[in-house]
Amino acid sequence: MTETGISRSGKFKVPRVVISAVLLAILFAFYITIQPRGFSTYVMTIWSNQGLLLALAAIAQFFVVLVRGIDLSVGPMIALTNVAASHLLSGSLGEVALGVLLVMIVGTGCGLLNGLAVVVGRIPPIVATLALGSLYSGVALLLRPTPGGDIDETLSDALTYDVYGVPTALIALAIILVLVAIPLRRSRFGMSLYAIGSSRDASVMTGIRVPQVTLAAYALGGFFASLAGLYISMLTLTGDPNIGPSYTLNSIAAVVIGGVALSGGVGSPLGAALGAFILKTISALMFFSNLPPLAQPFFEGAILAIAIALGSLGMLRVRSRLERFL
Amino acid sequence: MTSLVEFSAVSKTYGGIPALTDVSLTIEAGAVHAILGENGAGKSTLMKLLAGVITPNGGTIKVDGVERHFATPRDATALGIVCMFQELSLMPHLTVRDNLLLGDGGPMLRLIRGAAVKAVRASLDSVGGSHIGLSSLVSELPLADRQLVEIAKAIHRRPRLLILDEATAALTAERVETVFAVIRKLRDEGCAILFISHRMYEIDAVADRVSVFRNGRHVETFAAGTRNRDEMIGLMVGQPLTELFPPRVAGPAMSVAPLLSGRGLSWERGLDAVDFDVRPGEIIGLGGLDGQGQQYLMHAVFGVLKGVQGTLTLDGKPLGGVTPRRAKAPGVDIALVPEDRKTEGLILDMSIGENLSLAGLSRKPYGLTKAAGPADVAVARLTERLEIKLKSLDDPVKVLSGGNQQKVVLAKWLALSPRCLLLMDPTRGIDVRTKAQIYRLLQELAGEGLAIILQSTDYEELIHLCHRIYVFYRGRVVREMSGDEVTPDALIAAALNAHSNTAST
Amino acid sequence: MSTTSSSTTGTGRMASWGVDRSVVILLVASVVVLAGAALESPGVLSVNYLLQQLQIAAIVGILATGAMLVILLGQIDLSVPLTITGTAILATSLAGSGNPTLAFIAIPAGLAGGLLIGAVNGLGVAIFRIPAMVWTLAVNAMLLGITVFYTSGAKPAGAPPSLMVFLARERTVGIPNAFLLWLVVGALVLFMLRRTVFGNYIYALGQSPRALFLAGAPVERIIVGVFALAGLLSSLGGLLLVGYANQAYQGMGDSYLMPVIAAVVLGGTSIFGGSGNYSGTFMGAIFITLLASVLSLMQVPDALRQMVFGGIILAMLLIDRARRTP
Amino acid sequence: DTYKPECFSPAKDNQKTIQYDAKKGPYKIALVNGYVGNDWRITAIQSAKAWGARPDNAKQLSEFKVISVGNDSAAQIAAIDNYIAAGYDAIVINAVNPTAFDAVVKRAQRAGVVLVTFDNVLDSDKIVQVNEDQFDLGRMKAQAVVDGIKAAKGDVKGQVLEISGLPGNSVDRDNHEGMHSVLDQYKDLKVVQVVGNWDAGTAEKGTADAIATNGNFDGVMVQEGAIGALHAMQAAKHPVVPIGVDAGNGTRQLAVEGKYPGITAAQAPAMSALALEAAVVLLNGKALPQKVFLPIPNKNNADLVSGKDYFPDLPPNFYTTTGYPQCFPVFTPQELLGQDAQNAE
Ligand SMILES: Nc1ncnc2c1ncn2[C@@H]1O[C@H](COP(=O)(O)OP(=O)(O)OP(=O)(O)O)[C@@H](O)[C@H]1O
Ligand SMILES: Nc1ncnc2c1ncn2[C@@H]1O[C@H](COP(=O)(O)OP(=O)(O)OP(=O)(O)O)[C@@H](O)[C@H]1O
Ligand SMILES: O[C@@H]1[C@@H](O)[C@H](O)OC[C@H]1O
Ligand SMILES: [Mg+2]
Ligand SMILES: [Mg+2]
Repeated sequence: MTETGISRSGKFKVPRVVISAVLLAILFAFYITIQPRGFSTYVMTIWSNQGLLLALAAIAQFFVVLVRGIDLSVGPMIALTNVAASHLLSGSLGEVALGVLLVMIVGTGCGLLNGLAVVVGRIPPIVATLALGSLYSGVALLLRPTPGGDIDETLSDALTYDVYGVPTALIALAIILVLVAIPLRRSRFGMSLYAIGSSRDASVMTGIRVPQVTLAAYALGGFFASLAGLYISMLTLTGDPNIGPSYTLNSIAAVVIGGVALSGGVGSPLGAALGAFILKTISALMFFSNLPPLAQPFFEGAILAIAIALGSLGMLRVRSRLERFL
Repeated sequence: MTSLVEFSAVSKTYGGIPALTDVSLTIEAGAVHAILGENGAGKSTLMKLLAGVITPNGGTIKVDGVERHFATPRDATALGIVCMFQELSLMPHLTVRDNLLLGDGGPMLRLIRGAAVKAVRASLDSVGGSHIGLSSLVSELPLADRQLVEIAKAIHRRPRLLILDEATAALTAERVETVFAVIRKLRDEGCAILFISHRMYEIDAVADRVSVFRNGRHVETFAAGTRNRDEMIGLMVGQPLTELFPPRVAGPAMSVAPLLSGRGLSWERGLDAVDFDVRPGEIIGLGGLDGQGQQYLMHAVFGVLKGVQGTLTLDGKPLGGVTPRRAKAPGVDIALVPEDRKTEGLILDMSIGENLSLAGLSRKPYGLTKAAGPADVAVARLTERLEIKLKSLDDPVKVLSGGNQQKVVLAKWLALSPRCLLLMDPTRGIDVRTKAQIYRLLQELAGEGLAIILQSTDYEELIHLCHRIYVFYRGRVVREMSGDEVTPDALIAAALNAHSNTAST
Repeated sequence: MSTTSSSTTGTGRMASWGVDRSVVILLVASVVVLAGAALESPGVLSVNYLLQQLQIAAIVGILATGAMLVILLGQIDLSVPLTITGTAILATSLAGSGNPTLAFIAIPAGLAGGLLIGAVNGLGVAIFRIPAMVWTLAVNAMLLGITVFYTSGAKPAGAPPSLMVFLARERTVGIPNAFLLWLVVGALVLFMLRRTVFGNYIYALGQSPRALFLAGAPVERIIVGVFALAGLLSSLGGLLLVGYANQAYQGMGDSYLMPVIAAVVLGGTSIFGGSGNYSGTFMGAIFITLLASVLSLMQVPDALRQMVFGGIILAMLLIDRARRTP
Repeated sequence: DTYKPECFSPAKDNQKTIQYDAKKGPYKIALVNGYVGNDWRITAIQSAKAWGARPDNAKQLSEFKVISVGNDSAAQIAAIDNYIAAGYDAIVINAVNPTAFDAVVKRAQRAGVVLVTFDNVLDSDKIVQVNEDQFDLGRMKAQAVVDGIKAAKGDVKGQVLEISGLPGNSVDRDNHEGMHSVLDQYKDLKVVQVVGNWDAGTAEKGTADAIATNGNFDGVMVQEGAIGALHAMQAAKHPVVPIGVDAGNGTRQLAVEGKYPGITAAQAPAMSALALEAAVVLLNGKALPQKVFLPIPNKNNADLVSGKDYFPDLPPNFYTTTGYPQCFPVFTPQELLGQDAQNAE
C-alpha cells in the first residue's frame, strides 16, 4: 500500500501516484494552452465538474478492485441513484437532505447486494455484478422510463460552481479524498481492505474478518456510485435511466491509469481520481485540438491505449520472466 | 508443567478418508513439542484443528481444561493460539509494518498510533529482523526475510501456543539458529511450542518432547534424547530404514570435459561474475546462506532471467538466448525442478497424467494431437522407477502427498531424458523415506552420466551427495569445496566466513 | 469455511468428454422457459420457431466460442463489439465496392481483420501483461474511432457478401445453414480443446501460467494465438450477422458482449480460467437466445426484461453454486 | 413581429417570443449533435454546412464548428460546457435527452451564450426550439396504417409492428406517443414494439427477429430506417401490408416498388440549417417564437411521383426532403453532396 520506497536493488522507484499526477499536469497544461479562453474560473469549473463525476465512479470501482473484485454495475448503480435522486431531490431543505440520504442508502444497498452475491453466493464478481447491474438498470427504467424529474437547483448551483474562484467540485473532491485516505491507511479496517486484495488466504489466517470486510468494500463501492449518481443529478438536473453505460468501463480505465492493480491490494483513491481526471482531460483536449472531429474518437482511444501501455512498460524491463506470472 | 491443550480421541476425515484417527495428546506450556511423521501422517491436520482452520469429526479439544470448538482462525487466536504456516499468512503487497499490525487484532476503525508501531519494531528485532525496514513491501523481501517477518508476526501476538508447521523449511542453518533462539526464549517465558520439521537435526536441536505420527495415528510421545535418530525414523516409517544417504560414489575425473560451464555470469539483481562447471556424471552443490544468488544461477541457466551477462557453454559451444523452451529443446536438454512445487512445478488442479506430460507436450508435432509419444512411454517407466504412489493418473495431482508431488515434477522432466538437471531445494518438506528414495535416484542418475546441479538449504544433503560445492555469498562464488574438505562444520564455516570476510572489507 | 485449499471445482478432470451439470441445468431451464412461453403463445413449440432460434443462436454461439477460449485463459475480451462491427464494415464495403476482385476477398479480408485485431489484443496481454479487461477495452475504443472515421459516422455503405447471406439466412434440408456452420465450428474447437497440444496448453495456462512457463511452454505464443483465434471467431460471428441483417451498421456488435459472456459463464466455464466444457457454452448460447426471444415475444417491457435477464442469470449461477458446494 | 413568420411559424401552443440584445458579428457558432448513425443526421450536418457555405451566411460566421458526441448526455453536456467556456456566441443543439440540459441552459444564459435547439429539442421554454410536431408525425403514420388495415380487413385487429427510435431522445418519445394515441384506441390490435435506434441495420435485424418470433404483421410503422424493415420483410416473404414510415429516398423507392399502401412522412434534415439561421437571427437581435413548428413533409404512397418525391437515379441514402422553400432556396443535391459528411469546420 505504500507505493514509494527503495526497491531491493537500491534504485529509487517513483511512486505510481506521482507519475499519474505529472501526466495529469502535462495534459492539463496542454489543455489550457489550446483552450481559446485560456485559464479562467469557468474553464476550471467545468473541467472539475466533469472530472469529479468520473472520479467518484472511479473511487467506487477502486474499493471493489482493491479487494480483488470488479464491479460491472457501477454504471447501472449510477443510473439508478440518479433516477432515485430525480424522485427524491426536490422540495424543502429537509426533504432534499432526506432525499440525499435515501439516495445514498439506495446506492449502498446495491453495493451490499453485489457483495452478498459475491461473498455469500460465491459468484465470481464479474458475473455477479453483470447480472445485478442488469437488474439495477431495469429498476431504473421502471422508475423512470424516459428522462425527467426534478432536482433541487440551489443544491446543484452550490455544487457545480465555485467558491472564491475555486471550483466547488475540487473542494468536494479534496474533502472526500482526505476523509477516505485517513482511515484507509491508518485503521485496521483500511489495511484489511488492502490485505484481502493482496492475499485472501493470508488474511483469513491473520484473523481478518474477510467476509465482512469484503462486503463492506462492495457497499462502499455502492456508496460512491451513489455519490456519482447524485453528482450527475446536480450536473443534469434530471433523472436518466440510460446515463450509466459509459461509466462502468471508464471507471475501470480510470482506476488502471491511476495505478490501481486489477489484481487487488494496490492503489489509492487519489490514484483513481487522478486517473479519472486524466481521462476527462484527454477528451477535453480532443475538443480543441485541430484534429478532424471524426478522427477524434480514434485518437481518444489511441491515447487511452498508449497511457495504459505506458503504465505497463515496466513489464518489458522486468528482469526475471517469472515476475510476469505472479 | 501444566497441560495447555488436551486432545482426546480426536478424529478427522476428508470426504470419508481418515486423516487423523483417535488421537489423544497433551501439549504442555513451557516446552517445545516436536511432531514427527511422514508426509500425510496428519501433522498439518492436527495443527489446522488447533488453529481453527478445520473442525474435527470426533473427539474433544480442551484448552486450559475447557472444551473448545473453533469455527474460524479468529477463535483460536483469541485464546492465544497462533499458527505459522509456510508463507500463508503474509500479505505480499502490504508493508512489513502493516502485516504485523494486522495480526494483533485491535479494533477495526480506530486509528493506529505510534506506540503500536514501536511494538512492531520490537517484535521484528527480537527475531533477528533488525535489518528489515518496516516500510518495505513483503513482496520485495527475500524469502528468508519473509520467513523472519512471518515469525515476528506470530510472536507479535504474544502467543501462548505457537505452532510452526515447517516454518523453517526454507531457511538455512544460520537462520534456523536465530529462530531457535527465539523459540527457546518464548519457551522459557512459558509459551508452548509445537514444532514440525522434516529435518532430523532440527528436531535434535530444539525439541523437549517428541510425538511421532504414522498414518493419522499418534504412535508415541517421549522426551527428547531418549531415542536416537534411527529409532525415531523407525517409528515414523513403521520399519527400520537402512540408510538416509546412499554411500558416496566418486565423481568423474577433473579431466573430463564439462557438459555445461558458466563464465562471468552476472545479473544486475544478484549475480556477480559467477564461474561454474558441471561434468557428465557429476553432482555439484550450491551452498551458502539462503538468498545469496544460488537460485538466480539456476534461473539464469534455465533462461528465466533476462539481461544476464557472461557466457554459458554447452559441450564447449556457446549457448545464447536461453529460455525455458530452448533449454529443454533436444540438443540442449536442460531440465529444472523449481523451488516451489505447488505454484511452479505443478498445476495443482490438473490430473497427475496431464502434469506428467506437460513438459513433453512440445515434443509432439506442434499443436497436433496428443497421441502417446516416446516421452509418454518414458513417463510410464518413470512412475514405476520413482515409486510414485497414486491411485489413478486421472486424479488431480493435488491429492498426492508432498513427496509424491515432487516425484511427479522429477518424472515429468526425466521423461525428456535431460543431460543436465537443475534441482532447487528438491526435498523441502519431504519426509525421510522419500528423501532417501530421491537421494538414491540422484546418485543413480549421475551414475548414468547426468550432470546435476543441486541447490539446497539442507546442508546434510549437500555434504552427502555432492562431488563439489560452490559456496555463494552476495551473488558471488566465494569458495569451492570438494572431497574430504566437505564437513558440516567446514560448510557452515565457509558460508559464515564468507560472511565475515566480506563484511569486514 | 474452507480457506486454505483453493480448490475450485473439486475435480481435476478437465479432459473428460462428459456432459457436465451446467448442461443439464441449462437444458432444464430452456425447457422451462419454452413451456412457460407456450402457455402464452403456443407457437413457440412449432418446429419453425425453434429452427429460427437455432439460426439466431448460431451467431451468439460462434461469438461465445471465441469468448470461451479467452475466458479459459482467465482473461476476457471486451473488444468483441467493435471486432464484430469493424470487420463487418470492412467486408461489406469490399463486397459492395463493385470491384470483383475486392468483392471476392471480402470474406477472407473480414476474417483476417478479426485475426489481426485478436492478435493485437493478445500482444498487449502477452507481452505488456496489461490486464485484458483494460487492454481490449482500449482496442475497442480505437476500433470505434477507426470505424467512425472510415464511415464518417454514418451508416456504412456496401453490401453483404452473398455467401454470408446464404449462410445466415438460407436452410439446407430444412436446417438453418448458420446452425450447421456453428456445428462445424464447434466440432473443430472441441477437437482442438480436447485432442490437441494447443488445447491442453490453453487449460494449463488458465490454471497456472507460471508453472506452464517453467515447463518450457511458449506461453506468449499461446496467449496471442488464443486471442487471435477469438478475434477470428468474433469476425465470423460478425459476418454471419451481416448476412442475417443484410448489412453492416454502427453499433451492431454492442448488444452481443454481455449475452455472449453470460452464455459462456452459464455454460460452466470458470471466469477465472482453466476449466470449462464446450458443451456448456453450446447450451448456454441456445438458452440465452431462447430467453431473449421469449422475453421479446411476450412483449415484456424493456425495464422488466433487463431485470428478468439479470435475475435469471443470477438465480442459475446460485443454483449451480449451491449444487457444487455441499 | 417575429422574424420571417412564414418560415419560423409558431406552434399552436407557443406561449412567447424570445429576443436577445443584438451582438456585432461575425459570430462563433457551434452545432452540437448527439447521435450520428443514420442518413438523416448526416444530411442534417451537410445541410448546416451548406447553409454556412452560402456567401450571405458565410459573412455572418467567423467560426462554425460541428461536433457529434454520440448518444451520451453527459458527453453532450460536456461539449456544450466546453463551447460556453471557449466563448462561443451561439450553440445549436440536437439533444440526446430532452430534460438533462436545464443546468447547462442556465450556465449558457449566465455566460450570455445564445442556445437554439432543433429536432430532438430540449423540454425548455427558455430557448428557441426549431422542430415540427413530432407527436403529429407519429400520429399520422399510425393513422395511415390503421386506415390501411381497416380498408383491407374491414376491421382494425391483429398485430402491428412498431420500430421505435433511439430511446431517451425527445423525438422518439413524441413519435411513440403520437402513434399510440391512435393505436391504443383499438383493443383488438396488438402492438409489438422493437427498438430500431433510427438505424436501418438495427431496424432490419429487429424486424427479422420480430417476424421470426411473432409471425406476420398486419401493419408496420417505422420512425426511421424503414429501408431495413422493408428489406427484412422481403427476405421473410412477408405479405404486403400498410406501412407508416420515413421518407428517405430508398424507403420511398421500396414503398413504390412493393406497392405498399400507407404513408411516407418525415422532416427535412434541412431543419438544422434553419436552426443555425435562427441562432444568427437571434444574435442579430431579432425576435423569434419560442416554439417554432415547421410543416411535416408527407405523401401517401400511392401519390408518390418519381423524380419529384423520390429519385431513382440518386442513392438510397439521399433524403428526399431537402429544404423548406418558404424559408430559403431548397438545397440542390449537388450543394449537399459537395459538403463532406465529415463533421469538420
Ligand atoms: N483438504 C484436504 N482434503 C482431502 N484430504 C486432505 C486434505 N488435507 C489433508 N488431507 C489428507 O489428510 C492426510 C493428512 O495430511 P496432513 O496434511 O495432515 O499431512 P502432514 O503430516 O502434514 O504431511 P506433510 O509432511 O506432507 O506436511 C493426508 O492423507 C492428506 O492426503
Ligand atoms: N484439496 C485437497 N484434496 C486432497 N488432498 C489434499 C488437498 N489439499 C491438500 N491435500 C493433501 O494434504 C497434504 C498436506 O497438504 P500440505 O498443504 O501440508 O502439503 P504438503 O504435502 O505438506 O507439502 P509442503 O511441503 O508444501 O508442505 C498434501 O500432501 C495433499 O496430499
Ligand atoms: O428526428 C429524427 C432524427 O433525429 C433521426 O436522426 O432520424 C430520424 C428523425 O426522425
Ligand atoms: Mg503438512
Ligand atoms: Mg508439508
